[in-house]
Amino acid sequence: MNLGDDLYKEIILDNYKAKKYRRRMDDADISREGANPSCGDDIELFVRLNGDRIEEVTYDGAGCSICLASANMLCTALTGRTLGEARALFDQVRSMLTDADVPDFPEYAADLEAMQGVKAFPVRVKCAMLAWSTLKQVVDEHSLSAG
Amino acid sequence: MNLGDDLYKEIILDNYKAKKYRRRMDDADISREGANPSCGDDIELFVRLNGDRIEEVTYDGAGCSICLASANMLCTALTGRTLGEARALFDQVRSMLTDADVPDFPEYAADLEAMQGVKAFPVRVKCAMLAWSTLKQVVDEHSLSAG
Amino acid sequence: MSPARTLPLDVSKLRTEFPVLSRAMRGKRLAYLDSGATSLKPRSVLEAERAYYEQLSSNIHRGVYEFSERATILYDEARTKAAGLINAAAAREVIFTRGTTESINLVGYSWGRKFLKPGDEILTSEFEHHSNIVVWQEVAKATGAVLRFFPLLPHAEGLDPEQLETAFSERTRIVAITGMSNVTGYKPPLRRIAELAHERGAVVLVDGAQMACHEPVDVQALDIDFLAFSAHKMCGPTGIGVLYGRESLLEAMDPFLYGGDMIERVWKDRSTYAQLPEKFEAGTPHIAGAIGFGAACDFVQGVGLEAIAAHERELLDYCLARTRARDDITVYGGINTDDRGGIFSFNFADVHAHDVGMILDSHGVAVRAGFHCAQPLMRVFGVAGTTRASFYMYTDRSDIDALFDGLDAVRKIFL
Amino acid sequence: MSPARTLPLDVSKLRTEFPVLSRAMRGKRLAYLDSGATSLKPRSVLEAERAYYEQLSSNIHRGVYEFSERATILYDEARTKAAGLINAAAAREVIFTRGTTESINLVGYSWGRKFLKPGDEILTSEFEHHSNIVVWQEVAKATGAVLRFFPLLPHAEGLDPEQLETAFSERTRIVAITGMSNVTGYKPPLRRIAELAHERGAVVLVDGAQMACHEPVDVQALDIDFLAFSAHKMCGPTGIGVLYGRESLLEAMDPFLYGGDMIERVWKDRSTYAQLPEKFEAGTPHIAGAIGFGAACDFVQGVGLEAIAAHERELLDYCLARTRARDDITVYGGINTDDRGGIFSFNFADVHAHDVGMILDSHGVAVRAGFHCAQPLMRVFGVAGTTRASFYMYTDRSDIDALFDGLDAVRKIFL
Ligand SMILES: Cc1ncc(COP(=O)(O)O)c(C=O)c1O
Ligand SMILES: Cc1ncc(COP(=O)(O)O)c(C=O)c1O
Repeated sequence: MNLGDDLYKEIILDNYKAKKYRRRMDDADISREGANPSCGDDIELFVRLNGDRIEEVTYDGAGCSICLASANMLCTALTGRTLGEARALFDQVRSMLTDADVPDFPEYAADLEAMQGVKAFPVRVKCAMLAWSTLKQVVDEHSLSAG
Repeated sequence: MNLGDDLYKEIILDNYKAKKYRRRMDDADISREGANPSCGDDIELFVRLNGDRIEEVTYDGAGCSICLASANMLCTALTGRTLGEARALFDQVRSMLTDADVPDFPEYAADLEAMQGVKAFPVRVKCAMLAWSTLKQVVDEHSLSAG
Repeated sequence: MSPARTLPLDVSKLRTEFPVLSRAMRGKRLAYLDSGATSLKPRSVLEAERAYYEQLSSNIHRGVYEFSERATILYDEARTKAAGLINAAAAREVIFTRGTTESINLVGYSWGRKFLKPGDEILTSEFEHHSNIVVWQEVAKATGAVLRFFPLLPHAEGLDPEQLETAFSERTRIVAITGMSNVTGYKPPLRRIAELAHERGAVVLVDGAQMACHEPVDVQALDIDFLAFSAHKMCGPTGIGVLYGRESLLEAMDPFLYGGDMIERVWKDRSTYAQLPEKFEAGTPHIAGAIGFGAACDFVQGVGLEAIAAHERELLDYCLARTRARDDITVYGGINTDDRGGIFSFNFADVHAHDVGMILDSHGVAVRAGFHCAQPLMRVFGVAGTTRASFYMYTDRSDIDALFDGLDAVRKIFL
Repeated sequence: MSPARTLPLDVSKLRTEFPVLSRAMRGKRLAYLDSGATSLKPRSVLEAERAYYEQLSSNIHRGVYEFSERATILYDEARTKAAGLINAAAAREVIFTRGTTESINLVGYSWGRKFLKPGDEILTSEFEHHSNIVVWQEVAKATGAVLRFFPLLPHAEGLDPEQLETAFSERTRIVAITGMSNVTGYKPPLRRIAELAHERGAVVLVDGAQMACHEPVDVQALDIDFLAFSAHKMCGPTGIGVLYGRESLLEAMDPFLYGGDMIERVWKDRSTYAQLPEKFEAGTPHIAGAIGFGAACDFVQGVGLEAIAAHERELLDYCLARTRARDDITVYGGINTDDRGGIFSFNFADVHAHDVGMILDSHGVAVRAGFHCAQPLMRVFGVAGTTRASFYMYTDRSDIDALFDGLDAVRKIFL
């Protein structure tokens, strides 16, 4: 095992292979595409809301394992959470992937720590961030239109 | 004295300072401009013919000492010569400035040997050639229209 | 595929000329399989650039002092070498640019926008690198010309030879075609395309980015009108490349970039322009790059272009042979390597190319993963991307073996 | 002019950083007085380029392996350094080009041809280098816009400050002006010009070829919209330069060169384009050049731009002082050096500049002789050319002394 192989930890591979949240949602309140044109990752996020709360969130699309695993972790963590919690988690993920420190994730999002190895591979940070950046846009837009 | 200073031999400087042939000619049969736009040399050659013979040839314009000395040598050598002789002399000057050997100039053109040092300075070869290339065009054109 | 035959190149000796090859990547022997993106540089090219900077460091043109004169001579010699490399009829048909992309854009601006009329056709292919397709989309938009595509064989193994001729119409004015696909190494029949084009009065631009210095190229024998290529893909420095153009066409075109060195006379309100090649070389050129490029021409010709082509084909055959026994690798491009250069594109099961590339990286194997600036071809293949291994004179079998060992690691992790 | 004051630069130490300065020319100590054409290169810049070629040698963008990633990081860092050098608000406002000439052409094609309408005015000056005048002649031809010129002071000592404002009209859309004349070193009042332009909704493009890295430049403080400059004139490699552009303007412009890396998505018939700065950087860039340029930014900032400017002014004052006693030298440019950089242009009696240059050459003195890509300014002076000595941080008084000794030789031969 070495640096690269090491990145592909069980947790990442499990999340990549899990298809639980990988599906389109017909009754989504908001859906949004996100893409990294330079590497071909291309996903769509579907969100159903109940007031301020994310009732359900799913994704579909194509991407590398890092990208899809990250999307799956997002759905796992945020189902049932508030938009405020989503925003806070976005900040934590971003700081993990760009700053020095690994944040103290809430328990429901503990799996995300497995992503910290991505930081060592700058070109892959975009892959890990894609679902999260897309979610951030959804949240920002919703707050704007709602508020 | 060194290589560069050395180029500025008496003969070149004398020809440069000589104004004998440096004037426009009102009754020229042919006149033609020649220029090295990249270095600013800009001359005009005036030729009066009598049949196949150059009755008079003069030049005017601006240029460096090499360019103007060369033009003056041209006029000195070719006054009274035939177009055939002019063409032959052009070939000799060109080969002196671009090939290895110094040609055997006819006696009326012996001064031209002083130009051989120019070969060591590729950017100046164009200066030395300007009057000659212009003359060549005059001769070629005349043969065409006459022939 | 081909029987083991003695390689005509002394690859292990050649490898010592390339400083990078003595380095480890991720703690492993470097298997550099990304020459299609950019080639490694031999010492002689780096020395030539360095000598210019350390011994002359002067600008060219109009310098009246020794160092400037000598730099000018070296720059001019580089042009002559480039002309010799592709057998151009004259050095003034060689224009120095930043690279293939700028070369093609130059033709787009100075020939395309000047000469194309509404309804005229630009004939190209889905094999093209974005440089040779997006330029023409924009020229079409600006002029009203129309983009047409050569029909392909199934699985995009090549242009369909049966439909080569019918792809032309009486409105075809230019064929913009790759000399070698950067995805599959496929080499279109350039000579035949030029024939068909010229019969109809159309001109032919060849994107030679992958072809130049991987095989002998003779623009006069091919009878093509424009050839674009980049020094950095053929042992030369970054930031320099060539547009070869037939003299009569270059003469007829407008200048592209305006400024110093491409003018003859400048007044406040108008200017006249210089002769070829200066007409197309405005501003201080990449002097060191041109000089390094000249050294690269010497280097590849010293190695021998026939030998390089044969060597790369040997490696491709070896790759394909190693692939044949397995069902986890999908290969793109035909298995007949007569019309292919040294590029091996594949997907590994359903693992994303980035994951493949990244695991290979951790094993010291440098490949490219993605759409290779060829999205239209990816759509033909129906994939988001591929993993690409591409070869050059210094590539050896251990590099290929490292690739396949790395793929075993991918299998272990993902399957 | 100015009293002898202690030079803030340790020039003799600095000189050891430049390999060329240890060489002889024509058997004489080299007095390199042609930095206006191109600067000499310090070791650190050559090392940075060499390290890229010898240790990475990989293409950037989308590389999934270590060497490509590291090359990408170095390339991006170079952009950040360039942005820091001129205090750009964001690194994406820095576009890498081949040099000043390409930078100005980019604005001509992508801003000029898109936004200028018949009757719109382009305001420029007779101080411009051909790059900043011929581009605009062609843009005017293509769009129907009109070229206007700032009125000059007598003897072209500068723009006439009294007529600065009246040179503008309500149709002025762009001012294309040099930051420093490459003939006389004259520095127009950029801050004031930008103010006048912006009051009228016009944009300001500054040709910074001679200004960048000869003095501190702050695009935000100057409030200019575009700045073009070349690495090779500021200790950097050949083949690379910058177009700085205000983000909102770059966003509004069309792309210039089309191809790989500047696209977002490509279909057969259309494409979408990438964000800044990639939008304007099609094709493989001059990677080694950008990295060397980054090292040059570090180097000049380490030396100190204020100190460089003061040093050059000191040298110019010294030149002018040595000239004042003589009647055989005609100097171009004002004798007040407040608004002049380190360039000394002159004619020696009626001796042609080429003859002067060539005799200086034989004395080891490298100068430029001719029209300096500024024919319109030569017409103002009424001369075919001048001899130009231009300075940089490594120029010292012995260089100037060698120049004047050389002029004595000219006198001996010609007068
Ligand atoms: C004032 C000025 N503008 C533009 C240029 C052109 O720069 P480059 O030749 O690097 O494109 C130069 C250099 O010759 C210059 O001095
Ligand atoms: C076939 C082909 N065409 C064009 C290009 C563009 O070359 P460059 O990036 O050197 O301009 C490339 C290289 O990426 C290529 O492979």
